[in-house]
Amino acid sequence: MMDTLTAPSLDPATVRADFPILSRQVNGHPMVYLDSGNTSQKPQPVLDAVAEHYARHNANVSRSVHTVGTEATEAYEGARAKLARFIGAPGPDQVVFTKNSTEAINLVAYAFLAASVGGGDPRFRLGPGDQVVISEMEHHSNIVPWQLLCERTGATLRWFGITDDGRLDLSDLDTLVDERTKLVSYVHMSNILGTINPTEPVLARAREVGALVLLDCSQSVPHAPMDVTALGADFIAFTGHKMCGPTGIGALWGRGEVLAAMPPFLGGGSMIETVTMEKTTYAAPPTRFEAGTPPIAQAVGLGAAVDYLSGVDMRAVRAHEQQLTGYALDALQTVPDLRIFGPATTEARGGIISFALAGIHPHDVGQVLDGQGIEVRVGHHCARPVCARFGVASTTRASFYLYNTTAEVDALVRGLEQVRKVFG
Amino acid sequence: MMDTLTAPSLDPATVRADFPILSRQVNGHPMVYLDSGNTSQKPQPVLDAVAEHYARHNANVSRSVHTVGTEATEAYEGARAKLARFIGAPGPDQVVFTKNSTEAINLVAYAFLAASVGGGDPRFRLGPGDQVVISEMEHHSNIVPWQLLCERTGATLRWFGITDDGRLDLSDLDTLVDERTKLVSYVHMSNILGTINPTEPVLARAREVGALVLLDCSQSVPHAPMDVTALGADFIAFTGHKMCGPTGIGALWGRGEVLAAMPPFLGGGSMIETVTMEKTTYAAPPTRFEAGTPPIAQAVGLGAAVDYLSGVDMRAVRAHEQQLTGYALDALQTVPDLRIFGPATTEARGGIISFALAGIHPHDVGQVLDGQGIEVRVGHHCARPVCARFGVASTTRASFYLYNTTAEVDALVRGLEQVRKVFG
Amino acid sequence: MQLDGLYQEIILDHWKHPRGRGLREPYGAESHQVNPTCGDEVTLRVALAGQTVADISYEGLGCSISQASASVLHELLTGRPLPEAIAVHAAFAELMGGRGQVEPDEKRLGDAVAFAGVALYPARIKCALLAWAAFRDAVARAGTVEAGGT
Amino acid sequence: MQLDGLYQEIILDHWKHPRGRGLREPYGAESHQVNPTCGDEVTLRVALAGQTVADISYEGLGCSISQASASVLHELLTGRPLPEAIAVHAAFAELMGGRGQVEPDEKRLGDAVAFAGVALYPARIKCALLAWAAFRDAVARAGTVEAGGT
Ligand SMILES: Cc1ncc(COP(=O)(O)O)c(C=O)c1O
Ligand SMILES: Cc1ncc(COP(=O)(O)O)c(C=O)c1O
Repeated sequence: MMDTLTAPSLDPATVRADFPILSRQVNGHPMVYLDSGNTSQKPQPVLDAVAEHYARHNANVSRSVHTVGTEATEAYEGARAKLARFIGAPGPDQVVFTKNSTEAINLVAYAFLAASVGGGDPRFRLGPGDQVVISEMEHHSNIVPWQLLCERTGATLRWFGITDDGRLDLSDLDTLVDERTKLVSYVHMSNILGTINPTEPVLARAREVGALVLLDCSQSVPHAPMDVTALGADFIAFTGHKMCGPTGIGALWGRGEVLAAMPPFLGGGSMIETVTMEKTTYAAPPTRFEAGTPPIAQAVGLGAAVDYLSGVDMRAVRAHEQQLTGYALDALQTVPDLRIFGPATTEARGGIISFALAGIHPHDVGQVLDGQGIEVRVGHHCARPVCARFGVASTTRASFYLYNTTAEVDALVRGLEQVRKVFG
Repeated sequence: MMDTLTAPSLDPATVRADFPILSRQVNGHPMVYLDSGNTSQKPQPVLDAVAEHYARHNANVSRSVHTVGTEATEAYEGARAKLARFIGAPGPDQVVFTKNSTEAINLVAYAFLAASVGGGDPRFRLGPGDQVVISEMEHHSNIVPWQLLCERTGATLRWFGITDDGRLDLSDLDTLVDERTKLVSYVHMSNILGTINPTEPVLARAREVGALVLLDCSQSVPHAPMDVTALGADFIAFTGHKMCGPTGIGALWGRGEVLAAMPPFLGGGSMIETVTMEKTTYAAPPTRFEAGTPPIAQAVGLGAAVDYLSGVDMRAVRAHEQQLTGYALDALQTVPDLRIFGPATTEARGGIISFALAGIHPHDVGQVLDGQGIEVRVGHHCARPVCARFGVASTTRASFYLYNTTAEVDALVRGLEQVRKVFG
Repeated sequence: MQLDGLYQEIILDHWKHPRGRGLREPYGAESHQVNPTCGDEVTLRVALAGQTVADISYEGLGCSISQASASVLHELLTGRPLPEAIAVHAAFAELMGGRGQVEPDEKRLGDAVAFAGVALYPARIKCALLAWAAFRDAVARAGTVEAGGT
Repeated sequence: MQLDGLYQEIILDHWKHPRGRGLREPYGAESHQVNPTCGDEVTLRVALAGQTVADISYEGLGCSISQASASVLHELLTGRPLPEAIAVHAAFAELMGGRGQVEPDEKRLGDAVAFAGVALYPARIKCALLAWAAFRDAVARAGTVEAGGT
């Protein structure tokens, strides 16, 4: 993604001071939070922005001429503009606020369903013989919507496999993505293997056959600079709570022309142009896809989060995590009987490391680590097919963010020794 | 709904002290917030609960064995249990968290679409000849989902009319709701007329013909005691931000057996039982309908909101608003050329009053009131068919909540005199 | 009351006494615009005589700002050469979008300068622009019609 | 480490030396249970001889708690009269749901008392209950099978 040598740097100690939760104790130990791939912690400026919004400017948006309503609307739309800049979108109208990544992906899936049932833009029409291509490396949120869509339209779901070293297997790209493919939807960075996937060859092939491309950027947007214009996909989905923002908010970015071609998803207040009992006409994007009262305070909080991240500098975030990941990969290899799933080096790899300790179940690993204040995630990480691919039911996963330190990696390694003692 | 004489009471001065925003100024005047029908203000305990959650217990839910994750999960599920108690649900599993009322209604609409396209429970299967019945009094969020559903399935949308005095016209109940009717979905309390609609006759007729019933309780749950068990509907939808809770959260309550019969809506993390690339099986409700990371901190905030409201006592809230509405109906009738839309008395009527000042556009009314710090909503209030029914494009609307006072009603009346001066 | 910047005398005057109101024949193209948040609407017709705006006629429902704005639009642009009228539209749109930071071009905008204050009320900008958006749309359609399009 | 309440010696012992593991014939009914959050699974068979639990055999993937719990279940309920076994199940489920507030019935629960600490770890309760849920389900199915159902 970029050269760590020229990257700006960050001081984790300074960063940590901004996150109130990081000073808490867990089971009598200072908390070592290594679960940011699941959800990130929130810095004080985000908490302040949310509290300040409710305490000073709370009103509904886009509906009122009054002062408080205008303030709320400007705050909400201001957050959209910030987010658009953060991901390099040409304009704020290409950013649709959703409740999370999952809704963002489903929004696109339901556009396909609606166009298929109701007769919309041909790019979104699916029927028997048509194909949707995903990968074996997906989070459930980028599997289930397409399974449901294919069941409901008669289209076929196909997928890229995973290589033994945890990379996307693109060897059958040209046969998998063919003229019958309407959409390719896959993960930009794996939430279980840490793999950062290539985009150019897939995008090139998709263009060739006229398929749309969605990238699930839930794990990439929070951790590295993003420029959707340079990227060249049709959609990206991401989620606020993994990028220092509040829960309850996510986003779909879509190319303007593609969003404009999509039928509405949720029907209701605000997404309309005019309503009669007989017939409704719809607003232009992004409003068309934001029915009802949106997550207003959450958008404001997410705006503060991207301000915070930009202040730190996303290049520094990426460089810091890359260093930490390298450090952790080395350190974990000193633990006996430990197997890492996914790429063994930091190349095209983010700060997520899944592993197994031979003979000890991840639940037990996680529990004993928690006893030492170390918070890791255990389970299938909502990516069960990846576990199946590597022949396990679940893994233990440490994931890093801008506030993590090498000392915390050391604590993890020490913690794993303890695990081996208990279950030895 | 109940007898105001025996009701407990509340002291608005005490209540107001709990809402930080109520001490702000607007355009040099103390703010008079009369737009709670649009969104309510939030008391300090709700702000504190949200901030405390992020600062101490933030983690993802249902996915972690670690301490912080367990705390977050207990907080989230605890909020569900509180909400269930607040509406008299037999158990927490009947409460599905959504992002707002609009999503709650769409969730049901998409259950119908999925069952119709994919072949689900016959109660949810719609095709040509089948009917969905709504009313002319609906918020767009209870119109557009059904228009979309009917367009996509070939079913027919029909609706109850409105009488001249702003009541639901149930005179054609028996012909409108017939054997072809699969669903009746209508508003419990109108967000523009203030009308509280009867439920018994509609429920009785729906039972007779085997139709399901959804009540849009977005305006009733926040303002009066609710007991879904006594009510007898199949679904109710409501929204957190109108009941002292955060934005970004709402809920669908559904009868257990009915929810269990519904196919999934959004696909993704958490709503699954087991996932393979070929096939997914789904969790039981409510999890089945909560894909992806839910609005965790918002649920916690909503839990604090219902604690707050219960502390005040919902009977007191209802009684207070009923008194205030009576006072306001009288006071507004002293303003020359003012026409009230909706019931003229407090009988079966909530604290929402829409009106027109002859010859002066609501935008101008609202703007001049705002100049005096009085925040009312102007426009069609996302209920354009109601405006059309009464021959106007928009109205001015004052709506009350537990923190409003008769002095604020007086300010409104004085403000309207000023409006008449400017545009006289 | 701090609304003097918004409700200028000249705006209230156009609101009370709209100029050129009503839909007239003949016309080159018509546009209908709606403000989705309040339901206000305007129908506006443009009659071109060669490269000159021969008439702007309109009908609509709306607040004082949107009504006065249509009236001012009529008065200001009727009889003008089309390129000039389009330039005035551009200047007005710029003023409305300028959040009070744009110095109004009095010579070009005439009475429309009175709307400068609206730029400070984001919720009302759409009101002021409604008729102007209809004008721009109608002109575009008239062009298409003349060029033999639909 | 404050996990002594959770990882009792007796649990670790059952985990290391599972009793009665493996799927055996004949059996009356089988149940397969999955923990959706971690993917852990158990397949459990119940063989009834009249009103007696003749055998409980099982196979599964899971953590020490879920494995030990299946082993304890086997040891505790095999050979018991069915009503008694069902009562033990009920007592165990109550203990697990009791958030540490339920006094375990040692006489009824035997080695299963070692799981009392699990009730304080909400995320692990499902682990402890997995095999027990399978047992309850298999017994219900066996009943249906015997009654001539599907
Ligand atoms: C009657 C009614 N139904 C539905 C809604 C939609 O609620 P939300 O915008 O929170 O989805 C509202 C409020 O906007 C309402 O008043
Ligand atoms: C790769 C990936 N996709 C999608 C998601 C879903 O995000 P959310 O739960 O916020 O919808 C996640 C995280 O849970 C993820 O890691």
